[in-house]
Amino acid sequence: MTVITSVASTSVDPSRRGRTSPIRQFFKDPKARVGFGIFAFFVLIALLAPVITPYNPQSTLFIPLQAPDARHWLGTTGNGQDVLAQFVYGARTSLTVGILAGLTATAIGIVMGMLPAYRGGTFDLVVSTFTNIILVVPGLPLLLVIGAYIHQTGSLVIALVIGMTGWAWQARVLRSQTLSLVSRDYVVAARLAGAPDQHIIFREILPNMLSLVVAGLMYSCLYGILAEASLEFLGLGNINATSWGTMLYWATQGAALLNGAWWWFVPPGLSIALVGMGFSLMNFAVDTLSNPRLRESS
Amino acid sequence: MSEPIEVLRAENLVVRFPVGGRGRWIVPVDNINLTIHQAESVGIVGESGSGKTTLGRTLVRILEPAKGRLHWHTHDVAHIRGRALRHYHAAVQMVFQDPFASLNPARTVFDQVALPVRCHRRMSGAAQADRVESLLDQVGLSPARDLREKYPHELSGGQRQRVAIARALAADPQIIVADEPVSMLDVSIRAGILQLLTELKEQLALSFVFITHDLASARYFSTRIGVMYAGQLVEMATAADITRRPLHPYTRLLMAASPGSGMKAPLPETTQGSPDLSAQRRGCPFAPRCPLVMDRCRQATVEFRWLADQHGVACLRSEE
Amino acid sequence: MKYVLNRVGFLLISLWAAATINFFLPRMMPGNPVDSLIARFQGRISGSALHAIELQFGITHQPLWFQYLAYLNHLLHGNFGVSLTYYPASVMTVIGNSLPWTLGLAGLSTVISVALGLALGIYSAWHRKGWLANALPTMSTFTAAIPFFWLAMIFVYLLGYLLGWFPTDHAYTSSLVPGINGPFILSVLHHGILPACTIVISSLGGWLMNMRNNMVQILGEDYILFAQAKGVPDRALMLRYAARNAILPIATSFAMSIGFVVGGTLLTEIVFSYPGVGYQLFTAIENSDYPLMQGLFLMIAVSVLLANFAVEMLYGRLDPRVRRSGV
Amino acid sequence: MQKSGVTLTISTVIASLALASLGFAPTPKGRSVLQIVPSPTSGAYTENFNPFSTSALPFTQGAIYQTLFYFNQVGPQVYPVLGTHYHWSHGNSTLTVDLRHGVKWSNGMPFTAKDVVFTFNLLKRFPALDTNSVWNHLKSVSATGTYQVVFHFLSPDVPFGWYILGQTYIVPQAVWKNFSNPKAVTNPHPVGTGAYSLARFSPQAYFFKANPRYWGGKPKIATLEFPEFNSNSSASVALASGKTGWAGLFVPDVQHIFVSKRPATNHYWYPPTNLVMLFTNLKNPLLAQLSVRRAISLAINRQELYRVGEYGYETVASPTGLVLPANRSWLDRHLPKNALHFQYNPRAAVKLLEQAGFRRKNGKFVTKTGKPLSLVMNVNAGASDWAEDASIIARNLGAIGIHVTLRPLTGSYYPDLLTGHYQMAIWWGGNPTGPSPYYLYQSMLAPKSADNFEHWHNPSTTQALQAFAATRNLSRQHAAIAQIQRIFASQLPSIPLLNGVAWYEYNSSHIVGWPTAKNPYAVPAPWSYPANEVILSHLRLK
Repeated sequence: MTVITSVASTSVDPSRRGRTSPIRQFFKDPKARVGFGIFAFFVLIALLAPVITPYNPQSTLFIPLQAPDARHWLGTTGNGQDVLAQFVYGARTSLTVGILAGLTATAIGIVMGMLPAYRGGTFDLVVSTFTNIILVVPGLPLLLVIGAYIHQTGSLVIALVIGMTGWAWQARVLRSQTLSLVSRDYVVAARLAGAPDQHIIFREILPNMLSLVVAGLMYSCLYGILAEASLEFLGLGNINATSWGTMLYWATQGAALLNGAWWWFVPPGLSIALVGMGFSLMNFAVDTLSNPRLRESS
Repeated sequence: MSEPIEVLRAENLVVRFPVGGRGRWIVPVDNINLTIHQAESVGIVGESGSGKTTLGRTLVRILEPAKGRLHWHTHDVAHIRGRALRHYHAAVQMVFQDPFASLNPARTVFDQVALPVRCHRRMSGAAQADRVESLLDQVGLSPARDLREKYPHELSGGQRQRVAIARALAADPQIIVADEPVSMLDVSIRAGILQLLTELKEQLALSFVFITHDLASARYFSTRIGVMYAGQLVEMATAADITRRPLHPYTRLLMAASPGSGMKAPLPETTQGSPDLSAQRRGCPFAPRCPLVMDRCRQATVEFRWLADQHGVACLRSEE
Repeated sequence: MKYVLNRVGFLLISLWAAATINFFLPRMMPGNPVDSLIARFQGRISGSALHAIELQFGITHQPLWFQYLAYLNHLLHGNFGVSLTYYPASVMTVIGNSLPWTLGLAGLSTVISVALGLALGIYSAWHRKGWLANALPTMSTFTAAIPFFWLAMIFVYLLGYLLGWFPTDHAYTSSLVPGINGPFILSVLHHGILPACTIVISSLGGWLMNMRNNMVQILGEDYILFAQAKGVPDRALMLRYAARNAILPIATSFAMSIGFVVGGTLLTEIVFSYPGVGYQLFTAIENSDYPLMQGLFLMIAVSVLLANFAVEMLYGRLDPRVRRSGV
Repeated sequence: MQKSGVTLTISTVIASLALASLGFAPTPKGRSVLQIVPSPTSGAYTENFNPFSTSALPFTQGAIYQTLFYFNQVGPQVYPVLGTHYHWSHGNSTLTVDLRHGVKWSNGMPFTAKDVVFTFNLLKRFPALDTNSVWNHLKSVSATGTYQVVFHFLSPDVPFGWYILGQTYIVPQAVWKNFSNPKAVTNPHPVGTGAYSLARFSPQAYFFKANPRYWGGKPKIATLEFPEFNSNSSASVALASGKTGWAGLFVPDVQHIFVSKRPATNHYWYPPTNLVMLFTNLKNPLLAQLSVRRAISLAINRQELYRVGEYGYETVASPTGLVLPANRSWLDRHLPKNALHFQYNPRAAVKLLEQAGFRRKNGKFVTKTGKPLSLVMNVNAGASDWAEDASIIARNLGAIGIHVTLRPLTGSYYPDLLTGHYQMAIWWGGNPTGPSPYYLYQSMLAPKSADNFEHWHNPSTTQALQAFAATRNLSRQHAAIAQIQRIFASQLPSIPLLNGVAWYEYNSSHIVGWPTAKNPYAVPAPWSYPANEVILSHLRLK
C-alpha cells in the first residue's frame, strides 16, 4: 500500500518539450499498455456483468462450496451463491467506490493544494500546515474510527469518507507544483490580461500539471479500492452490498480457506492487487512522460 | 511642438526582496525616478542583474514597490489591487523576454490572444473572433485562420513572439513594456520583430518601455535611454545625446562593448562578478569596477542630478 | 536550531490537532452512538466511570469549550478514561499492554522493509539492463497493491495451517511465561515472522520504486558523470555519490508511508490475533467501546507523529541544506 | 544500505525462518491439557474472575464458583452440586435446601450455610450484582444449622426457584466480606468450591489447574487452557488444526473443516436449546397489525434459512415457540395442524395483506394512505449466520412487495433491541432458557421482562404465566403452557424462525466422557454455565 510517487520532486517544464499528443506517447510505453489493459479488463467485466453471468449475485440457489466447473466458472460460496456473479457485480461496487473516492480526494487535493499556493501569505501557511497535519495523521485508523461511528452506511458515504481522509498527499504535491508555476511568465501574462483568479488557477495552471493530477488520481483510486476492501473486510462497511471487500468478509466468515474454497477467497483479493498494479503501471508511464530521465532508463 | 503629455511617472521607486530570512534584503530597484510620455519610447539599458527587468515588472505592477510612487496620469497606482489593478493592466501591457515561457503550452493561439480581448475589452462571440483575427493580422501572422487553433509548440520562436505581441495589443494599451523582446530569438528574426514594434509604435501612438542589455538596439528603437546599474539609474538622456556624450563611466563601458562603436575605453578591472544589490552596500555601486574610482566614491551616497537638456547622471566625477 | 524549533512546533500543533479531531469526531457524528451505550452499561460499571464517559462524549450540559478544556486536561494527565469492554481496566492499561507489541512489530517490519526496499531500489536503478532489475519495479507494483489482510490470511492458511511451519495466532506460545528468557524470546520471534513478512512484502514496493526513481534521476546528474569521468570506482559512485543523495528526498515521504504501514499493521494484527493496538482497536470497534477506541486512535496518531518527528530530526542532521534554510 | 547489508538481512531472515521451523514445530500438548474455546471473545483478556460480573472470564462460573444444583436442559437430569435436596413448602412460597457436607473452599476453609446466606445477602446489599433480580422475588434467606438454608419468597414462585438453585454462584464469606465494592472486584485470586482453580493469567491465555480439594475427587484433566481468539475464523483454524479439545463455535461446514480431518475423534453435536426469533416491534403501527406479522411469517422461507443461512445446523422452529425436540413433552397435541408446522406460502401472504387493505403498486405494497409498506431490519454484523439470515429474509419479503432496509450494527445491536430502537431484529427468544418452556415464554412475553423486546402485553398470556408459577402440579403447568402455545401460534407476538442450537465441537483423541446425542447428560456448549461443572467431572483420560 506504500506507493509513493516521485513526481513531487521532479519539476517539469512542459513548455520546452515537443508536444506529440501525450495520449499517444502514453500508449507507446509498454507498461502503460499493460496497465491500461488490466484496468480496462476489469472495467469491462464490471460493465458487462449481466452479460457475463445469468445469475443474481445474491441468490442462494446452488449447492454450497462447489468447486469451479462448467456451470459455475468460479464455483459457489458457502451460502450457495455463484462466485463469478458476485465477482463481476462486486467489481462494479469496488471500482465505483474506489474511483469515486479517488475523484473526491483529487478534487479536494486540487483545491487544498492550489488555492493556498496561489493566494500565498497567511492563508497558505494555515492551509498547508493543516494539510501537513492531515498527512501525518494515520489514515486507516481514522477511517476505522469514523467507520465505527457511522457503522452501517452506503457505499457512497464510504467513498466520500475515504476521499475526505486521503487527499493530503495530493494537496502537498500540487501545492509545490503550483508554487513553481505561479510565477511563470504565462501566468503573469494571464494576470495582465485581466483574467480572474479562478480562470488562472483552473485554465492556465491546472492544465500544465495534468500529469501530476492524473498520477495522483490513480494512486487515490488505488488507495480508495484498498481502503474500501479493508473496511468491508472488517465488517464496517455495508456487508449486504456485493463488492470485493464484502466477498472477502463473507469468505472469512464462511471459513473459505479452511473449507478449501480458494475460488471464493482468491479472486477478489487477487483482483484488488491486479487493479492496483494496473494503476501503478499506468502511473509509471505518466511519470515517465513527465520525467525524460526515467524514460531513457526503461 | 506642444508639451509632451506625461503618461506614467515613477518617483523614488524602491523594490526589494527578502533573501535567506534573518531580515536581509536585496534592492533591485533603488530609488528610481522615471517619466514616460505619450507615444514615446524609453530604452532601459543595463547588464543582467542590474534590475532593469524588475523595474519593468514594477512599472506594469506585476510587482509592488516597497517605497515611492507610481503615477498613472493623475492616479497613484503603486499599491492598487483588485479591480483598479485590473483596470491599470488594461492600459499597461508587457511583452516578455522568452516567448517559450510566456505562452501557455496548454492553450491555443486563439485562447491566449482572446483572453485579454474577453477580460479587458469585454468582447465575446463573433466580435471577439474578429478582433483576434485582426490582431494576428496586425502582428504579421497571416493568414490568421491557419494559426488560431495551433499550440505554441507548433510555432517558431518569431511566430510565438508575434503572438505575445498580439496578446499585449489585445487590451488596447497605452504603454507596452517590452522586456528584451528579441534577445531569445535567432539573429535572423530579430530585425523583423523590431521592425514590427517600430511600426506599431508609429501606427498606434503607443508609449514603449524597451528593456535591453544592448545599447545599440536601444538606440535604434528609443527616443530616450536610461542606463541602469545595480538597481540604480546611473544616466538618462536622449538617444542621440547619450551616444554622443556619455557621462557615466558605466555608460562608456557599454558604448565600448556595443558593436560598431567608435568609442574606445580602457577595459575596467573587474573585482566583483555581479553588481552588489544588497541593502547594506555603501557608496557608488559601480565603484568596485570603475576605472575612474576615487576614495570618496566608496563612502559617499551618489545623487542623480540633472545637468542640462534632459541629461542626468549619478557620478561624483560629473560634479567636478 | 531554527529547523529543530520549527519541527517541534509542528509536532506540538499536530499533537493538538490529533487530540482535537479525537474530541470533535464523536460530536460530529449523526445521532449519538454513545447514548445507547450508556444505557447498555447502566448498572454494569460504576457510576463515576459512567459519568466520566458522559463527560468524555459530551452527554452533559456543560458548554462545549468547558468540555474541550476538561478533555485536554485529562489527556495531559494521561487520563484516557475507562474501557467498557475491559471494565474496570482503564484505557491506559489496555494501551500499555498492547502498544509494545505493535511498536515492536511495526518498527521491526518498517526497518526491514525500508532497508530491503532501498537496497533493491538501488540495485534496480544501477543494473538497469538486468532482467531482475527490470522485473523488480513491475513486481513491486503488484505486491504494493495486495491488501495486507488478504496476504495475511493466505499466509495463515498456507504456511501456518497447511504446512504448520508457523503459529497462526497470538504473539507467543501461551503456555510460556512472558519474561526475558530464551524460550519466550524464541517463541515471540517465531510468532512474529508471518505478521512481519506480511507487512514487509506489502510495503516493500513503495520504497523500492521511490528509491529507484530517485536513483535514476540522480544518476543522470552532471556531477555523477563528472565523478565517473574522474575515475571514481563504480561501487563508490553507486553508494556514496548516488544512493546517498537519492535517499534524502525519500525521508520527506516517510510521513505518509508510516501512516500506511501502521494501517497495514493494524489489519495484519487483526488477522493474526496479534495482541497489539490494531487488534484492540478492532475489538473496541466491534464492542462499540468508544472510550477505548478513542484512546487507541489517539495513541496511534501520537506514535506516528513521534516517529515522523524522529525521522525529520534525522533528516535534518543528514541534509545540511534543510537545517539551514529552516523550511 | 549496502549490498552486503541486504544479503546479510536476507540470510538472517532465512536462517531464523529455518531455525524457527525446526525448533518450533508444534509440539504435542501434554495429554492432560484440555484447550477450551468457549466462543470468540472480545479481544485480549483482562483479568476478571468475579462470578457476579457479566464480563467474568469463561469458566469462572461453574469450574471455580458453583451453584447449588444443575438442571439439564437437553435431558431430564437434575444434578445436586453444592446442594443435595430441596423442597417447597408453605404453599410454594418457602424453599428449603440441604447442603453438601465436607465441601472445602480451595483455600481449605469449610463450606457452610453461612456462605450461601452471605452470598444472597451480598446480592441484596449490592443490587448491581443481582443480575437475575432475585430480590424482586425473595423476602429473606436464613440458615438453619450448618447445612440447611431456607428461602422465603414474597409470593409463590416455583419456576423462579431455578434462578436460586441453578443460576446463583456461591462465594466464600471469609474472602468476600472484605471487598468494599464487590462489583468492581476483578478477583485475581479466586477462591471457589469448583473442580478447578486459577493457575495463571495473561492477556493472551489463562490456565486452570485441577483443585486437589474438590469434593468430587481431584479431576482427571490436570489443566484447562483458555487461549484468546476474537474471531470465529481464527478460532476455527485452531479447532481444525487439532489444538482445541472443546469448543462452542459456529463453524461453517463443520463436517468438512473439522470432522473430515479425523472422523474417529473429531465430533460435533448441535442440540437445540433456544429459539431464534425475528422480533417485531409492536410499537410500530405496521408491525402491530397481526395480518402484517402473519404475512411476514408466511413469506419467510425458513428452509432457506436452515439450509443456507445456518448450514443446516438449526432446524425450523415450531410455531408454538417450543424448542423441539427438547420440549417435546410440553407440546399440546390438540393444536390445529397449521400451528404445528410453519408454511412457506408467499401467495397466501400477498392475499392476507390485500385482505387487510394493503394494495400492490408496481409489485410493492402500499398502505391505505398510499405509504409504502417498508420496514427496517437491524442486522447483527457480528454474527455472520444471522446476518446471512437477515439478508435472506429481506429478499423473501422483497419478493412479495414488502421493502426491507437492512441496518448492520455490531456493538449497539443488543442495546438497540433492549431500548426498543428497532423495527425488526433477530435475537434469541429465551434469555436464559431454563429447564422448562416457562422460562422462554416468561422472558419473551412477560410484561416486565427485559427481554420482552417486542413489547407484548396480553392479559391471558400473563395470567397463564402466573398460573404456571403458582403451582407444582404438572397437569396444571401443562395446561398453562398449552394456553400460551395457542396464543403464540395464533397471535404471533413475534416470529419464530429456527431452533437455536448449542454450538459444541469436541476432540475425543485423548479425553473421553463427552455429552453426546445418545447421552445428553448436560448442555454441551462450553459457554453454557453452569453445565461445565457437570461436564468437567465426567471427563477422563482415554
